[in-house]
Amino acid sequence: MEETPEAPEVDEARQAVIDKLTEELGEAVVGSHIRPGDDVWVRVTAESWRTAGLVVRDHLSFRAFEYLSAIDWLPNPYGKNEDAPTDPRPEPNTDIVTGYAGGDTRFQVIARVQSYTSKLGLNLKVDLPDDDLSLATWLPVYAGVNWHEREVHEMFGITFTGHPYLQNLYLPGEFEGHPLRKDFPLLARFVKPWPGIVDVEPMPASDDEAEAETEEAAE
Amino acid sequence: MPKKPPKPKLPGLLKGMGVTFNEMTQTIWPGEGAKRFMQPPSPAKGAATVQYPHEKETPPTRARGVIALKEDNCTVCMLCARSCPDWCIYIEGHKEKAPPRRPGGKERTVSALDRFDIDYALCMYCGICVEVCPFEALFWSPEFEYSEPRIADLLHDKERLGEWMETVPDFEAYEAGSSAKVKKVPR
Amino acid sequence: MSAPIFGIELSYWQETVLRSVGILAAVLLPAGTFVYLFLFKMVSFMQSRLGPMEAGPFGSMQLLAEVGKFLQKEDIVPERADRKLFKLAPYLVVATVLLVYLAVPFGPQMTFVTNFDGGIFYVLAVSSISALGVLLAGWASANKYSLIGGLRAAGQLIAYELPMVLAVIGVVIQAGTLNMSGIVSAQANGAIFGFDGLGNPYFFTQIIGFCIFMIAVQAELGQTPFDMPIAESELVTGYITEYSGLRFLLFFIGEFASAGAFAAVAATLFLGGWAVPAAWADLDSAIFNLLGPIIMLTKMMILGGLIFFVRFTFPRFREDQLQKLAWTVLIPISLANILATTILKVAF
Amino acid sequence: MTALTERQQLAYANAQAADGRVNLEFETDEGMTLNMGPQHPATHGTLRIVVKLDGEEVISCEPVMGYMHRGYEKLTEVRTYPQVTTLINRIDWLGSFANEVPFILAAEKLMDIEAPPRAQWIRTVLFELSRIANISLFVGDMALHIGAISAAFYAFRDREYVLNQIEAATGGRFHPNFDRIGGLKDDLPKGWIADTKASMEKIRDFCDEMETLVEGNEIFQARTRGIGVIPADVALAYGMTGANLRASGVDWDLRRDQPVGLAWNECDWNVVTHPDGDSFARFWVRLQEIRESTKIVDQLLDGLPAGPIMAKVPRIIKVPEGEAWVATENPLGEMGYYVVSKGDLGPFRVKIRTASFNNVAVIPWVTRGVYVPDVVTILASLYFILGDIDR
Repeated sequence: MEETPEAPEVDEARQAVIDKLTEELGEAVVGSHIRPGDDVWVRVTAESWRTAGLVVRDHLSFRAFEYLSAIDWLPNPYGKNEDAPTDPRPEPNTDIVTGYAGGDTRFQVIARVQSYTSKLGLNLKVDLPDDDLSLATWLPVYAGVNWHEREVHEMFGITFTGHPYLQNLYLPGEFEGHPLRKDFPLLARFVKPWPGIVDVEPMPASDDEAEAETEEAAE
Repeated sequence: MPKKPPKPKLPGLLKGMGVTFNEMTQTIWPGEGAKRFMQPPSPAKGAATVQYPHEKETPPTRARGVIALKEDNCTVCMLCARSCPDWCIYIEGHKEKAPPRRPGGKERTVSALDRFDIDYALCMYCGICVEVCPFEALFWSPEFEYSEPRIADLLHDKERLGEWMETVPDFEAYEAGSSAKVKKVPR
Repeated sequence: MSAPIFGIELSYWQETVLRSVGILAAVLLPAGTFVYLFLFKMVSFMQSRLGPMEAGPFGSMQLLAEVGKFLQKEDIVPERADRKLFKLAPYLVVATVLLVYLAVPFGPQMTFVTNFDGGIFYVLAVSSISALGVLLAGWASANKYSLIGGLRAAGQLIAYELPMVLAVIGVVIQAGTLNMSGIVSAQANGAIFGFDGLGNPYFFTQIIGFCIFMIAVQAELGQTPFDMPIAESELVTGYITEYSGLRFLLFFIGEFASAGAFAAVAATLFLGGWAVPAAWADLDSAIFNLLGPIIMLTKMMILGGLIFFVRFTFPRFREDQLQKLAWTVLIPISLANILATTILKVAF
Repeated sequence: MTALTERQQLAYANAQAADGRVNLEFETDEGMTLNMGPQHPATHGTLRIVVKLDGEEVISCEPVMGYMHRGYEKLTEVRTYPQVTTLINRIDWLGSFANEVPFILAAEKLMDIEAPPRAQWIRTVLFELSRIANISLFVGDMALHIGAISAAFYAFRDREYVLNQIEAATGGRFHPNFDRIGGLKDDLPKGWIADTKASMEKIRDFCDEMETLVEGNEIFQARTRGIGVIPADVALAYGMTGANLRASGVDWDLRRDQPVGLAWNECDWNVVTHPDGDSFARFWVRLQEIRESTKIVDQLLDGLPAGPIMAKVPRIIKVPEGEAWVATENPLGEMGYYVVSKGDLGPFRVKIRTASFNNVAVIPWVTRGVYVPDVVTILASLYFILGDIDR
């Protein structure tokens, strides 16, 4: 959802970053958001991901690399496994609602870079359509991105074209599935019933009296 | 700009030996100045370590050693079991009649505890349950010597948690300038 | 040497039994006191803790407890290890220590073997066999860390043989004899520029030789700052990684017994061995057969204290720095020391 | 066939898979592959470095992680905000209060809540105390890796005083769990300030002692000067932060350059840098940083404002929708949390940016052609913690 900064005061330093980016990348910049005096988000298209990195590093002095990760916007279909096993499973909603700087696909790669001269941070986002989850690697741009991309590859299944050694970073070799996807079940919570389910059994008195009791106890 | 480390006059190696030698004499004859050498050597006082089974170090009053349960404050609201991240509190209760508060008043139905177990093998001592309990039934006590040979015995039941109640220290007074008021432990 | 000691006539085999028991006591007792005093107590006080306090009064029985623990530990020989060499290595190391003690005099008649002339030459020759044992252990335990530890040990022990030998030559020139007892009596009767109240312990005149010898001893023992072969933080425990149970105990004894042996040799060469300066007492009286070992033990304690003091204070050298120190610094200085000693020897 | 239960076979197969995946013996004809394996004294925890050696020189090395992966980012999806706070102070368990602060600040930024000044000052004091506890262990640990055994004992001994202070205030030595959205769980007990000042005195003596025992030692300098030099631009490209970056000459400290809502700008202290970028510089910068931290703690404790400890915050916290990034200068480097919330009890997605993950990524670059003992020196000087890397 496009949230225009309602505060009249426009954060000119961050606005300048966005203008420079749109001027360099043309219409590849598809969305942006500023929280005044705090942070700035810019969303670019997937094809321009590598050029955006080079522009950001060389022209906008964001020389320090912070991190590269991904967000899966699908709401958690299993809930918190904190529902009593007896009552019916809540029907999971599957509408994708993305965060700042818009975007409509389920998977979004986010990277953050920092400039030590202008003391600004910049979040770069890119949408990845579900059918082809691939993105150009940032290895020539920032050398530190190597492990981040390997982690995103094994956790979300996003392949980075051009990455020389896209092996699993944390998970053993034959691990199937991508754990950080929202539809990957957290098995620890399936195995054990939730101790928080209230099972205070009602009074053993006669039925009508019991109904009266329970209403009275309920309010 | 960074200052270069000062060139050690005496070669660093000897000054290093001086440090360890000084530590050794400090342990054997603790204290200040030359007169400490007059006293008899007492390494037990000089050493920083505590000989555990013989001497014991008292943990600070706020130390989170074990959770104590005051049973009659508990109204089986299950808030602690629900907010425990490790799912290690197991509660079962039932409803029963309780005498009316005022004479001639109506009988009240109160939920009473059947089972209140905390599995200390799973517990990570985060303290959310003590904090979230609205009826002041759970308290921290700095006791720590309850290790068991069998891991199953770490499941403390209601009586065991009740026993910890008397080891719960009173809350400390606060530092000057704090506007929080000191809570009281219901004995 | 079947001269009657204390007037008892002993047959030959009784004497050898007595001598071998004496050697074991002379090796194990100082090693035990070294371990207790320095490894358990001194280092603990240096690190503001008390060290072992449970076994025996003030932890004195701790060493027995350790020996008992090691003996009942399972004795594992790695599957792909070279079994015979793996089993042989610890005995080699301990044997060298026993052999070194043969030649060290502890009193006028208290030498374990005939008072033969090539005393110090024999000691230096025998002490280099332990390098072989260490290399054997490193190679035979089929473990990459042990292999690296063993090779480092080989390089280090041989590199530091040379400065040790050269330092000893300085002493031999000044004493004029290779015979250890001769060196002791030379130090006891000598005089520094006419003042013979203190005799002439070569500690004063051969101060450079003494320093080089102690550095070389530190390296021979594989103690920090030269403990590359057993570098805990890199090679887990170097060549003794795969050893456990009795064999590890033998290495442990070997390490501390050789510390005792080298301390004894250094005491004999530089601090006047078992004798006090001649001016103080008549050295040939039989009482010194009893006093000698006690004086020798105190001097060994002083030098042992120095060795372990250095061990618990300094970080460790890197492999090439260690070799560079030996070849480019210690050996030239010891050669210069020999030159100076000869010139002074001829002049006076 | 023993009656292995089906679950045991599964576990055995999985263990084989874990080892099979990583048993990458480099098919090399000349070099030897050495596993400075998951269980090794030089790696702070379970980091495995597969080193290809030619004699004692390292040809190339590949750090392998994952032996301690607890899946924090997946766990935060099913937990409420107070439960996540208890979770994340187990990432960098040495400086653990410092882990909670950025997450709580991010949640406060989303809720537009400002903690009362007294809470901010006490947060900064506890932040610096956990930094001192963390880095003083580093000083002893680096000396231990280079061989000086006694220095490590002094570090552990003097660190105890600081941990006792943290436990007296928060209740937990390593996992305080003391930070809440909107303030702190409780106020300081009586007499705490005086004891903390005394422990700061002890820490300063510890720093002087370490300066003479370790830093002045010629052998230590010979082992660390010029070893593992990381120039500034490589450090920036790999995203290294904290003392490793300042040791390469980059004058960047989040406490001064990106004030977050804590009380660092209330007191004067200076950022320490060193131009060389070698292992000695990293040691030297961290030793000076301990002194700076003690200065900060003393000044803050002198001027501690009176007032409430907790802002007006509803009992059940629902953070409004939005995304926020807050990073603070943790003992190991810059630690940041990117919190995405959809307005319900727990966060929707939390990206945990830890300092050691980037600091360790530089190891393959920096250990080319060094000796095996230098690999240990460089590892010790980079000072990472496995909880940070594996999350």
